Amino acid sequence: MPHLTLNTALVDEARAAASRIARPVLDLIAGHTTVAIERTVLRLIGVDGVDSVDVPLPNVVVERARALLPGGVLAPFAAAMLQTGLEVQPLAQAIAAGEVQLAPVPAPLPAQVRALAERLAYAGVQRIRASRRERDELLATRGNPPQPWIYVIVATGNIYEDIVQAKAAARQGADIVAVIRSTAQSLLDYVPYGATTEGFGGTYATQENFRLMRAALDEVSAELGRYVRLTNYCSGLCMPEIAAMGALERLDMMLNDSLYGIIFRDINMQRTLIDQHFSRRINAAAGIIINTGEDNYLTTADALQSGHTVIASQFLNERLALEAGLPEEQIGLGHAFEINPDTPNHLLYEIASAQLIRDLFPRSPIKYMPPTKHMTGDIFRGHLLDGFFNLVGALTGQGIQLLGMPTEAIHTPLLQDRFVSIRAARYTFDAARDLGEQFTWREDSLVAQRANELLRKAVDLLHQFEALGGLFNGLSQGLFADIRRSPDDGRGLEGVVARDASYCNPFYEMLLEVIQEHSPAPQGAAERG
Amino acid sequence: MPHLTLNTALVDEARAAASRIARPVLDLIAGHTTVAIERTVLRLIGVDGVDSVDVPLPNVVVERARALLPGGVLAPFAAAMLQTGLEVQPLAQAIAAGEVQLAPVPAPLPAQVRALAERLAYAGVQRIRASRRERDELLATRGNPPQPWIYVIVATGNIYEDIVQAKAAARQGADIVAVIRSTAQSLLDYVPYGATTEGFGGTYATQENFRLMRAALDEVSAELGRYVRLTNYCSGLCMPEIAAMGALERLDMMLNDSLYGIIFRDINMQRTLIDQHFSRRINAAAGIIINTGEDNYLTTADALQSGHTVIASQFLNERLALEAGLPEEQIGLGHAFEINPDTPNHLLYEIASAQLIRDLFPRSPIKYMPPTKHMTGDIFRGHLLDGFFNLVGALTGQGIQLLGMPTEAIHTPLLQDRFVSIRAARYTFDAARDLGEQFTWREDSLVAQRANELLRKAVDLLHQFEALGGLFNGLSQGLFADIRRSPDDGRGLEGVVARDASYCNPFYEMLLEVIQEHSPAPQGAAERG
Amino acid sequence: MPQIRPYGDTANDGVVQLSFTLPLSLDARAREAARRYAVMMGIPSPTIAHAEALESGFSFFVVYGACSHTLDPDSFSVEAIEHAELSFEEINDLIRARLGRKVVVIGAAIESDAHTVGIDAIFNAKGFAGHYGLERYPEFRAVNLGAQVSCEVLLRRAEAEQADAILVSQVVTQKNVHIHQLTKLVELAEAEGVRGRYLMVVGGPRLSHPFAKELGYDAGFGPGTTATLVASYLAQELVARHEAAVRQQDQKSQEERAHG
Amino acid sequence: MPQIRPYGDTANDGVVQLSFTLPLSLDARAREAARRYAVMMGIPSPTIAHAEALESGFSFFVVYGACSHTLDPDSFSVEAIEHAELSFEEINDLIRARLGRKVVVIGAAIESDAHTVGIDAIFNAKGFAGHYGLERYPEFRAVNLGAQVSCEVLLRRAEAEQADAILVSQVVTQKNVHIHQLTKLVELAEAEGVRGRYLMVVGGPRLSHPFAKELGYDAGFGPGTTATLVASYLAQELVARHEAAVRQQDQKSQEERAHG
Ligand code: B12
Ligand code: B12
Ligand SMILES: Cc1ncc(COP(=O)(O)O)c(C=O)c1O
Ligand SMILES: Cc1ncc(COP(=O)(O)O)c(C=O)c1O
Repeated sequence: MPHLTLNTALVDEARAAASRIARPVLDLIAGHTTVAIERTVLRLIGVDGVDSVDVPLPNVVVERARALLPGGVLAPFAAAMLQTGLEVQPLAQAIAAGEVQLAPVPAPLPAQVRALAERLAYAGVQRIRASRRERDELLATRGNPPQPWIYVIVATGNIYEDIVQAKAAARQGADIVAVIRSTAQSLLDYVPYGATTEGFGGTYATQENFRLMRAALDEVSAELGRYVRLTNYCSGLCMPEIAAMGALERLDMMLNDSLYGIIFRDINMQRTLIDQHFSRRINAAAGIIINTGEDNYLTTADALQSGHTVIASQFLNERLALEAGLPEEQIGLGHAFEINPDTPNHLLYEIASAQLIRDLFPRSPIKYMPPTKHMTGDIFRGHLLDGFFNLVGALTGQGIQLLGMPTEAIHTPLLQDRFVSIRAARYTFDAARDLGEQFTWREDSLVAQRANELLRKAVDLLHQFEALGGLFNGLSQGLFADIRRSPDDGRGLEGVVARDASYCNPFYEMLLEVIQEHSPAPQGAAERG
Repeated sequence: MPHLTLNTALVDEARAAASRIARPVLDLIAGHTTVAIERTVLRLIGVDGVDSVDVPLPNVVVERARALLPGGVLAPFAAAMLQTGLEVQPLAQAIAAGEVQLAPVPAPLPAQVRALAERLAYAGVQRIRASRRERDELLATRGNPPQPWIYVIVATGNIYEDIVQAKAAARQGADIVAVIRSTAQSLLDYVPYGATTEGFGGTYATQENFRLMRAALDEVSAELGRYVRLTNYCSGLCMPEIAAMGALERLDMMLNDSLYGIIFRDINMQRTLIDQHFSRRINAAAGIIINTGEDNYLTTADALQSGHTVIASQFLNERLALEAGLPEEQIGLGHAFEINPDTPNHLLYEIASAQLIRDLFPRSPIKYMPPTKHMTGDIFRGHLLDGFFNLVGALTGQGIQLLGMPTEAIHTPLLQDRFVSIRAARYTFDAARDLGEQFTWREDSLVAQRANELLRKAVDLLHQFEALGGLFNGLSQGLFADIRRSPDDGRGLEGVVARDASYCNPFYEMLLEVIQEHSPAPQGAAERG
Repeated sequence: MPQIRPYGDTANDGVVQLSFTLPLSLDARAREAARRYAVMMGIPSPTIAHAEALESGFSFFVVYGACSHTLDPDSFSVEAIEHAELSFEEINDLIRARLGRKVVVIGAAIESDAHTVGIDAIFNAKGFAGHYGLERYPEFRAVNLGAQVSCEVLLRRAEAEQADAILVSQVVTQKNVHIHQLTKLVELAEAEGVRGRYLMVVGGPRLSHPFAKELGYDAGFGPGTTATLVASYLAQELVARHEAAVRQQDQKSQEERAHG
Repeated sequence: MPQIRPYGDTANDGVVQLSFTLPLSLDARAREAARRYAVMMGIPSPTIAHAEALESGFSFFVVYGACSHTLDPDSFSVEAIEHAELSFEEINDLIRARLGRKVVVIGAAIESDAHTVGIDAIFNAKGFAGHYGLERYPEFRAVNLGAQVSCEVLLRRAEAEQADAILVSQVVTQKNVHIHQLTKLVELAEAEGVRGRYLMVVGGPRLSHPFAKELGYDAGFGPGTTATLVASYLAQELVARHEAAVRQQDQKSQEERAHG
């Protein structure tokens, strides 16, 4: 890899600033829970299904227990199990049917209740351990393809048609298939139930859809002798719930970034940052690689002027992810090839930021996204632009290459669009395989200067956040993507609940144990409960 | 430019070997003339047009004067002018009509005959000076585009349709337009006369077609504020004649390579090498950049195994060109991007040979040709391959980039094919403009090792030519493109004539004077007459 | 004008390029099916330039050939916006001189559409591709409501702002959602009896003037539209309608005077 | 089999991609002309995904859309070579066992065609893309005459070599030169009364088996052909014809004995 000689003092200062900015956010997280976290706890102990009007039972139970949430839903639920003798799902159904009400539990928690709560939680974590072990075995037996991984999207709206296309894409050479979510599912405060065949611009993320697609890709992985990974989105108001579903159904990769939800979906920043911490703890334990959404900053702001905002955001995402327990190898920080192609020396600027990000986060699988906003209906021009995007990806050792389609500006990909793009990416990665080992950047080169300038500006931006009083105030001033969001605005604040002293949720700690079995000293995950 | 550290001893040895191999060829050249050279002398003093059965008058006069050719046709023609009082063209017509026979001239040449011969020759050379001056003025007033020059082909077979497409190509951004010749015109021992509208896979090279196209491109150059260059082919049995026509009509670039004629058109090597020397002397004086045809070696032989044959051939072509009076700036040595794209690290191998050739011939405008034999009917794959070809051209500072077409394997280019390709090349050159200045190759890189290996093998091949006893014997053993040709085979040997002591052709020397006005010390053009 | 055909590399040679995928495994039958399909599209002797198995059950074809269909470009009328494009200065001068008040314009990406880069390109002071947006015009008061604005909210704000023109963006076209949503807005305006009060203009990557007219709008703008072009249209159309109304008014008052 | 349409991203959605250039300057009229041209080709509501001025007087369009034509892939018979592809060893064993002598094959790029890489791919011992050429088969005697061989010379050498099969390559197709030259060879063979003596096989990038049959050849091979496939066909076809001739011979001699 032709590494850049970076100003290490600046790199350290970027991480230090990110830590300082994260501090108050982590305090907020430690002191609160949310309706989504509590629904996730119920799902992890086995609550599933919907009531007579199709409302998911976790939602019904949590709504009924709103008053008890400061102490967490698990303890009252365990107490009710002991008291009624019902198992998990029957109890949930009884609560939904109004036959049983959850009651407050005395503090300190009776030993029997705590023991059952911990037994239920442990069973949930064991399901996550089993799913992770299953993936590790399949990776060993099927074969783990080398990076860069070829990542394609399917978005027909019908999970069964998605499966046809996903299998075709895998056979054509895709290493990762992402099922694009029906648009704006971020804004739903519940997760739809069952297999779905109607979606808008994508397919609903549901546990059944996860199961069907994972099974289909396992079949084709066996056929190809190569483990094909499955990606979905746990962004939005159901972040931890979808993370849990992914963990149980052995998803491999999840879009998982509160900053995206805050900026592009106007989701309340307190709600989503609290949710994110628990969702990332689940992803970490499940061995799921998260992807962050910095590419979106460049769809509205100009990539040449705002390239540094991506890097500042990546440092913040890294810090919060480490604090949640994610090892660097599972933090797929995102960026994109979105500078206006008419910029003189366009490729040098793209190379500079791609190489900088590669060098700043050496152990993370960087997710590199294709040109979108500068793509036109000219599919020949588009295919060449995607070709240079793949070349820069190969040259700078990006980990995950989300393939551009020549028809990006026209429609969601046809079968032949995907075939042409996958075949072109495989050619490019093979043709430029060791290109990065052939040379060293010159100190005085535009590439090195641009990279250091981006780093400097990123650190300045992090200092601006600090000067304005932290992450929340910075977001209120529109420091990211020129879009302003304030701490008490946006969807989902009503779902945030302050913990009281009796708050009981053993998952935080038990998930940490799974993480520690796989990576000895997770950098920052100080026990915050 | 990311120059390679080359083994300079090997580079010097390559040039020394090329000189040693050229020596006997130059001796052969100095001792002979050909029917084509003598026809060229007549054209340069003003003989043109065709007889009643459409045979060009230069052919008729030279055939009638076959017996006199050892002394050259000029002296007897001048003597006949003095004796008949006829001007040049009327005398030629009289000879054609059988009214006048050219007679032997006494030796030593009567002063009056020599004076007229020199006056006629001087007038011819003045026409070449005027055409060159006209180009220099237009370059100054219209503007000379920077390299790499974008070179496209037109090949409709009809000069008037060619003009429509050439103008469109220039407006779309082409810097050089080449009118592809009707196929196998190399094999004609006469130059067709007048404007032509029927051709096979291309348009006949005629002086009138040159004039029409040059005028059309002058119009569009004025419109665009950029001098657009015109290229044609003076390969084959009429090499010097077409060079003279190009000089007179202000063509800017000429395919001009005997080795192509010998290998791919089975033209007799003695005939074409003698012709080539005079044609290159004319091109040199006219300021015309020649292009050599090494790209053709890679259409049959495998480019990975036979890359070094291109380089050996370039050293030979350079030597012969310098000896003919061409300055390095007018020696457009050719090569191509023809390695099988399925070769792992394909781009690294292509970069290695392109950078090596750039560094070996720093002052020559290297002509880089696109992928052809590995192109398929998949126009998307083809367009991407051409994109990487243009990127390597920009990275390694090639001078002339002959644009590939996505439809290379299907048909001669459509208007939209050319538009898509020109626009893509302009984007790539701008996007990678200073890419070559950003880094230095590592000594231990595959690129540097491959380049030095190619150089070593090229020198070995030149030594093989010497070991076999020179250029002719080497060609007989098929050292180039695995095709065997022997010295007395092939078309056109019967047109070779040994000079006698009285040989008179003042053009050799007078053209040298024009050359010296423009580049003080042309390296090798020791006066050989 | 004579009948024309596509231009390959000579006038009227009719050459077109085509690519498609057939749900057939690649074999002689699939190649013949591809050839016949191109013939049905009007290419009597197509060249199957490329055929490749996509994977089990699908094959991808690239086809070239001379299409026999011909077309007289003058045989149909084209709905085009008549107003010429004026400069930034000319637009403001025209409004000052012949309208005498600011033009009020309100815009949004309506209903489910969250794509704002398009409408912003028309509205933002910063503008797009070197053309200032409507907010930058001194003689315009431009109100940009942004993304996912319901038809109801848009009409309410148009009334509140006493807008002269409503500018609407639609980018997503899946399942013809743009047609449903654009139709919904026009029908709502008609139902509330306010259609005539506004110039209603629509734009987006899949929009054109003829298509906008079909949907009941006054004008439509497609890809590559500049804010200057939109401002030119709005200024000249509003001035024309204003002067027509004034003429009508004068005529009416003359008739009233005439019939005392 | 049911009627099929091209597969875009769902079964039978009919989506195709099209690009062409119209001899019209880019304006609303040219866009409408492009739209109507696509409609004439069978795409009722085409999407003009891209329109760009090529330069004065020409505009380039990229179009996507659902094509309404449908096709039943079983509604037509396809001339296909019946013989299966055998391995290098199987081919030689078959000839040894059931022909008992070497197969003599002569090949060339005929008349004006100088492209030899194709015919060499079939003949050269080195072969092409991992498949040995006919020269490498012990049970074949393969004579490759190379480029620009006249029909007359080819037939003369075929007779001199007592060839079983004549293999011809044609690559250049401009002005249908390949059709004229391939027809000339077959007609010459018929005129000299030797057509029946040889298997006549043709190949090249624009060739196919149905097309070769139309031209009067026994078999045709298109792009991507391997020497193994050609050797398999030649061996099995010659063995079949040989054994048919032998059967006919026995039958005849039986009849003669019967009528003795
Ligand atoms: C940026 C972008 C996004 C951003 C939008 C951010 C934002 N604030 O705008 C985000 C990430 C949010 C996004 C989301 C989605 N997107 Co999106 N997105 C794009 C992208 C990359 C660029 C669009 C763009 O900005 N173009 C640049 C502008 C300047 O061009 P324009 O819109 O055509 O506008 C010009 C003209 O049309 C005209 N104009 C436009 N509007 C108006 C209005 C008036 C009044 C006038 C006069 C003129 C005018 O003038 C403008 C300047 O010339 C395109 C792909 C592409 N390259 O086009 C996909 C694309 C539009 N998106 C698409 C899809 C499917 C989606 C999602 C459904 C994906 C999903 N499953 O979640 C969601 C839907 C969100 C929603 N609810 O609408 C598809 C649409 C396919 C189709 N034909 O329906 C596209 C084509 C990508 C693809 N190939 O899949 N997207
Ligand atoms: C190499 C080449 C040349 C070389 C040929 C050298 C040589 N000794 O062969 C040279 C430089 C001499 C050349 C010259 C010309 N060429 Co050329 N050439 C090509 C090129 C780049 C590759 C062709 C090739 O080798 N393909 C690889 C082989 C393996 O594929 P193939 O020929 O299809 O053969 C396979 C099958 O078809 C089959 N097959 C082929 N023959 C046979 C025979 C039998 C019996 C069987 C069973 C099977 C079989 O099996 C083979 C293996 O699978 C093509 C472009 C392209 N990428 O195709 C242009 C191309 C073929 N040439 C073209 C042209 C126009 C010319 C010239 C007229 C250019 C000019 N104006 O001078 C001249 C004509 C020379 C002449 N008189 O024929 C055009 C033809 C356009 C057309 N449709 O008519 C092409 C397509 C390029 C273009 N886009 O313009 N050319
Ligand atoms: C991090 C992240 N989450 C979620 C999404 C999209 O999800 P939704 O459309 O439901 O907001 C995106 C982008 O498409 C993303 O980048
Ligand atoms: C140097 C050179 N001369 C001439 C030609 C072609 O001319 P002809 O087909 O008349 O031999 C070529 C290649 O096309 C060439 O490379």
